[in-house]
Amino acid sequence: MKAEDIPLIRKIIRRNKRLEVLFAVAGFLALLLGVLTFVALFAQMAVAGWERISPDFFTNFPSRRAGQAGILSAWVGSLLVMLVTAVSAVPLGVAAGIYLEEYAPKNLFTDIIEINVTNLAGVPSIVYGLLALGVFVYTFGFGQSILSAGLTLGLLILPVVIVATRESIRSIPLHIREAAYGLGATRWQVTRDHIVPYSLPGIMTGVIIGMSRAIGETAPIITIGALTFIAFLPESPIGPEFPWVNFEWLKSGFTVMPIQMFNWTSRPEEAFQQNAAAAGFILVLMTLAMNAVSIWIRYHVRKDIKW
Amino acid sequence: MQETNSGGAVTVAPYGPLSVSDRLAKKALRNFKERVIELLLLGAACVSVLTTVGIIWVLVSESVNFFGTVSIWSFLTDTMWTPLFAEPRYGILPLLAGTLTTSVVALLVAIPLGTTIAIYLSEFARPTVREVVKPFLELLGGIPTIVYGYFALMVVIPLLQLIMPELSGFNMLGAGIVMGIAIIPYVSSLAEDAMRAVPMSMREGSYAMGATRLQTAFRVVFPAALSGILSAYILGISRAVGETMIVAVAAGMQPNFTVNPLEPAQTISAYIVQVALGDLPHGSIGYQSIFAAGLSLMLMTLALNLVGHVVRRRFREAY
Amino acid sequence: MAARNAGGVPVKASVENFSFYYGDFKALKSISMPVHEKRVTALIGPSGCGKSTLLRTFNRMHDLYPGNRYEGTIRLHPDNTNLLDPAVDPIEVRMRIGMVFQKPNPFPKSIYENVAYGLRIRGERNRSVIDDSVREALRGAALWSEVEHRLHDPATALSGGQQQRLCIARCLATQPEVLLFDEPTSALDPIATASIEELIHELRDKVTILIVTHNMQQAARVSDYTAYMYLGELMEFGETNQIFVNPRRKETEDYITGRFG
Amino acid sequence: MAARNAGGVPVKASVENFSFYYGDFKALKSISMPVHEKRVTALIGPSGCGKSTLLRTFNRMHDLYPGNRYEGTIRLHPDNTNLLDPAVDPIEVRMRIGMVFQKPNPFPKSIYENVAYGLRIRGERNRSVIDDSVREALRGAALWSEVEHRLHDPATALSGGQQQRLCIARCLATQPEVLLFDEPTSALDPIATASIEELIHELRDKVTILIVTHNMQQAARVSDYTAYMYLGELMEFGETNQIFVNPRRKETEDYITGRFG
Amino acid sequence: QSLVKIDGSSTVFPVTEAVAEDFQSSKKGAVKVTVGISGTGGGFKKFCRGEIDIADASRPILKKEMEACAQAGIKYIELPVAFDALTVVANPKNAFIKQLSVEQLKKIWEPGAQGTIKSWKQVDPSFPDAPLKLFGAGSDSGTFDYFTEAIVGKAKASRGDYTASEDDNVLVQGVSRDVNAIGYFGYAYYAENQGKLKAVPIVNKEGKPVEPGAATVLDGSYNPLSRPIFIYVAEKSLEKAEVRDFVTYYLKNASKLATEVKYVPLPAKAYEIALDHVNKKKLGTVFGGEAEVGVTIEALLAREAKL
Ligand SMILES: Nc1ncnc2c1ncn2[C@@H]1O[C@H](COP(=O)(O)OP(=O)(O)OP(=O)(O)O)[C@@H](O)[C@H]1O
Ligand SMILES: Nc1ncnc2c1ncn2[C@@H]1O[C@H](COP(=O)(O)OP(=O)(O)OP(=O)(O)O)[C@@H](O)[C@H]1O
Ligand SMILES: [Mg+2]
Ligand SMILES: [Mg+2]
Ligand SMILES: O=P([O-])([O-])[O-]
Repeated sequence: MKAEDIPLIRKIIRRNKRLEVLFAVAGFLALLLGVLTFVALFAQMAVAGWERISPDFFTNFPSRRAGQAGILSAWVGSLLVMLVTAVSAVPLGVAAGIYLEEYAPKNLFTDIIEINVTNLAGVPSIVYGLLALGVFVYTFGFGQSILSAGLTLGLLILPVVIVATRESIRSIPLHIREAAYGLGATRWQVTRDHIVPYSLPGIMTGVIIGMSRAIGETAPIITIGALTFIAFLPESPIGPEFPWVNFEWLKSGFTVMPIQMFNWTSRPEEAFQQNAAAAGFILVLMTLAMNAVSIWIRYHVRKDIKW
Repeated sequence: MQETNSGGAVTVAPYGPLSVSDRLAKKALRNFKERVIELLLLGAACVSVLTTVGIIWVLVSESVNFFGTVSIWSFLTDTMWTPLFAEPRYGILPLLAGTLTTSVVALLVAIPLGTTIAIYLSEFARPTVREVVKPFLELLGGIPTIVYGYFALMVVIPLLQLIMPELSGFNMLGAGIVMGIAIIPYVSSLAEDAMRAVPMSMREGSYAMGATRLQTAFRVVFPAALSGILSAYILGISRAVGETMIVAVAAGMQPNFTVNPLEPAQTISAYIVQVALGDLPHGSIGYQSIFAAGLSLMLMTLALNLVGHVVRRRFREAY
Repeated sequence: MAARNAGGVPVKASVENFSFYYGDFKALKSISMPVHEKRVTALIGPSGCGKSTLLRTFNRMHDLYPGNRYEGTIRLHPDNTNLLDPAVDPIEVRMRIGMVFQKPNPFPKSIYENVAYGLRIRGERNRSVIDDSVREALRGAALWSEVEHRLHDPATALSGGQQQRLCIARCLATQPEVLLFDEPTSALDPIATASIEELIHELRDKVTILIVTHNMQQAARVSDYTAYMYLGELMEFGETNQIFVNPRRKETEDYITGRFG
Repeated sequence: MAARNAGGVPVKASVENFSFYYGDFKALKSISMPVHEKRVTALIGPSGCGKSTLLRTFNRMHDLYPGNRYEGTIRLHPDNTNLLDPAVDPIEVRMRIGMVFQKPNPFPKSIYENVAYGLRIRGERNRSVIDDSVREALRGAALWSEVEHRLHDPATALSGGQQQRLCIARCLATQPEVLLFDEPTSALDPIATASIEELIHELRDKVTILIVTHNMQQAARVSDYTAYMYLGELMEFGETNQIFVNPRRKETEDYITGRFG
Repeated sequence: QSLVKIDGSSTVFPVTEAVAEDFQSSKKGAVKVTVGISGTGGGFKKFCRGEIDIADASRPILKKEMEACAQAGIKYIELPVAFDALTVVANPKNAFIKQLSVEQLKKIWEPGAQGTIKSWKQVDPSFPDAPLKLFGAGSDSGTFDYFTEAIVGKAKASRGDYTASEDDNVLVQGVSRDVNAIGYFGYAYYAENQGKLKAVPIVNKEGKPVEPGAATVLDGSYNPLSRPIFIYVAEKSLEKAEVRDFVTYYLKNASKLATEVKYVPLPAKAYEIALDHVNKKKLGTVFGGEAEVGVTIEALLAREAKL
């Protein structure tokens, strides 16, 4: 373009910019739609369930009387199931991620593992439910227990943890590895002293995102048959005598937040819909809190690691 | 190398090489430990393979019994799905049609909106806006889907009925739209990651030519990130195909052989959860039918992911 | 019409009292210098002295990142537009001034589409006009004979040197008034380097060129004028011959003779 | 005990008929040269000629990536170990030969932990031994006075030049027999560069040094011997004075005088 | 800690749940009760494997299930606990559905109707030519079995093109939004949603249109859609004090609690007989393993007394 063409240039720019503004508006509206949907859902549950939210709601067992019904067994159940999920998925997923990023040679076998992990991430959760029904509930005989549910959700989020681990490891620059190897460190020393600590914030973010997905899962839990009236708490995991742990609770029947909520929505009485909304509100608050923690980690822990 | 086997002898033998036998012993021990750790990690990686094997084993072994009673041909061609009735018919087509129709509706919502959001966040929004909005959007993916199901039934379908008074109270359109909204975060978040991974130098090349943001986004960043964006779409499709609670609540639970989104229908996943909620005894043909349905679902997502794998390889960009 | 400096060569752009800030960090300090029309001006100086920063100012690249701030003016002649005027659209500036980067950055498209890109974003639809411009540009970048038969292959399949010439062709297709080069050969092998240097030589008749280089010999070979910068300041500006043979300042001499950098 | 070359300086390592392949690409072609003990040997040559490849062979960095292949030998004296022997554990090689990279790459840990790391992976637990070594190493890298009071601050808070000296200290703490430097100052400013060069000068008495640089003047300033490489071949090896003043080959002269590269 | 495990019918669930809740609070948490919902068939399956103490059932035990129990050596006591009235509902704004006969219902729901009976006019020429919209119980529930048996004449014989849901609230929503819809489900859901639905009087054997309700169930005029519901108690489990206590508590309070959850209680006499059966351990069923429709309270009482 020559200087004489400036008016022409300006015309072209004006035209290009019109489109740009149109798109920016469209993008903003799309974003707004997403955010507003969330706000609407959240607000609707908050408004519908507000009256029911009181300390009693957290300390009462479910009841046929909507006004007295609470979510004690549900939130305790969710907590314990999440514990099993975390304990099973995190070490496995992190170890698998480390293997794939740091150890795996490039061959058919590791290719298969890779494809397999991407594939698992896309397997519908209901299919995990069927797996659990066939394997955990019947073949292993764990029954409809906290253990079955926790392991099921553990497998469900395993790909999430693996992918998060791998991505986080991949973001560690090559030159950090080379520095450590250059000093004579072995593979495991490099992994233990550098790879794991530096990727930890990323891994934790991934784990929490996985867990916040798991905590809201309904379909696979229904599939293992956990739609049960539970008005008691499992054994305490802390035992009365040495070694002060107790694994009875793993075998216990249970209910979890989304199941409790589902149960209430299918009740005939209108009043239970309020309970369902209140439970939904608390469930979303729980995932909000988990996400907030992961965001916090992303900004405050990660910030300290610079290359 | 200063080391001897006496630990702190840093200054004792400066620059002196280690004796051969010392070195060999150390090396053997070190190699053994390294090997054990590697095997442990490999074992962990194999769990994911075992999961797949487990899924396939469970689905196939129950389906084998099922296909002992029902011919694969009629399973694939019959247009009626009434496995629990007195005169059972086992045609997967109605469920397949329902699954595909709801998925298509959902994707028509999720892919354009998700992509638009991704481009907007990655190329237009200020970093602060992006950092605030993105986690917010991800929360949309964290809402239990049962909540969405009732949202579709109580809010979205009545709204649709205002526009189309003839619309039935349960339909694939409403369920699909809400499902699409629920999937947006999966699409937008992954697609945005892919676009942000495009090196700044690529954008600078475009801006330096006098391109606007929009031109840069669509003509340079989008094609450069195509492989990652396709992954995002494929994950979105898998989610749509497998989504359960929304369609179970809002799509009508009627195994109709139709692709008209205004009609009620049932999806494969919805059938499974319906049966799981019900009274089916372990071991009956009805029980086996949910595994046959599950197998179909699994095969669909498997095929999708394989296609995705190939497509990704094909479009992978070396920047 | 155009401003003229003492030597009688018209001035294409003049930097006047220009300072630049990355946030609070003042990366360039009150720089003033002319850029002569259809001549090659080299910017040299040790790493971090602000060469790239100055170069990127010419097509307002800094506008892409938040927190950057300009002070002073850069006037483009003959129309006397102040490139840094907030009222001047950076896109307009970039349409007039092309840039070639240190690392070749072809778009992940075909060779043809890479060169056609500038025309397309200017709204050109006429196929034969685009064809002609692409051919001319590739010829101008001395790449035509090598890619003539594979115009629709992906650009990323080219070698580094070819990619860099493609990036030059991409700029040439839009006929910019000024071309900016930021260490265009530092990622290339000697042979590719030689071909780019030759190309710059040829382009000099058609367009004003500003080039950043860390290779003193390269500056000596390709440029007519040289600016030596140090810690954000312009230490010395003059004809290349004079700077290399008879630098006015001790620092310039130290740098040119390799005593540091 | 150690092999000696004609000039009488003992040889620390000898490269014999060494070729290297990245997959199918032969990056180094039959290189033979000595590395003199407690002397600085510079590797120079245009970009891509294989300087880094050769340097990284000395501590078997290439073993980290699949598909790389060695041919020939590199013998380390006095024990005559062939570094490239598959039976020799690369970890052992790396424990004897330290490396400093182009870009300073401290671990995102404290200054103290960075320097102590080499000892820790060698199994050293004794706190006071580590303390002493860290202090000695930091002194050796001319960094002690600057960081003495903030040993537990993150290493990434240091300036580029300090980071590079920290990386040197990290190597020194393990008292390596040979130190490899890959363009250690190319990312640094002139002042930091000067301090690193000075440091190399001082270290020469204690350790054998191999340094890659693209800066001819730097090679001339710091090295005793120089190897000029071109397209994977060793074109010329000799005492630095001889190479710079009186190169035997035309190509070497072209490169040194900046006619290309 | 003592545990009572119950599983089975979703129809019986609300009654059992109410009992379980009150029983646990009367025991101050010393006894835990779990009440699962895996359907009558699923419940019997577990019951006959000895996994649970009590099976909830919305129909009498079948031949196959009797054999399974016999094989495992499980003996049981059959206890009717309440009556349920299947309710056919229509939209309150619907003007033309005043009553429906079994024949009309059969015409609507029989398998042959699929795809052919699409308009109300085809059901009865006096009805307008309005589209037929159908909602009903999920095809694997006891409710579905009973309705098809009673209306079509064969259990599980039904058309397939209707909205089937286990979540009855979904059905309530469906019918309440569509003027031309009818649906069927347990009485409790109608009772709680009387504002949104109207119950359709069913023309009984005597030719009289009868609305569902406690009175019409008790006097036997609401037929053939009323049915008894049961619990089955394993003989062995009765040896455990907590199970015996629970069953006793159940029978003593069933009348009150059934009413509360909108079921029709049996006459006091029936509970006395049942209690007597428990104390005397009278084993077996009075139904002989056949599905039956339209058993009245008198008939039931007569049979029970004979055992
Ligand atoms: N985005 C940025 N934010 C803050 N400071 C920056 C940024 N980019 C560059 N700087 C600083 O501005 C100064 C000038 O940088 P510039 O890249 O212009 O140097 P240069 O002369 O081109 O060096 P080189 O030869 O290494 O390319 C340097 O001190 C650099 O650290
Ligand atoms: N990982 C690799 N795979 C394949 N080829 C490689 C790899 N690394 C380097 N090469 C090639 O090997 C040759 C030598 O590379 P090397 O990095 O050793 O050059 P160099 O002399 O250090 O250059 P520079 O001055 O740019 O660092 C080059 O042609 C390069 O393209
Ligand atoms: Mg620069
Ligand atoms: Mg190099
Ligand atoms: O749960 P059901 O009562 O329908 O068997």
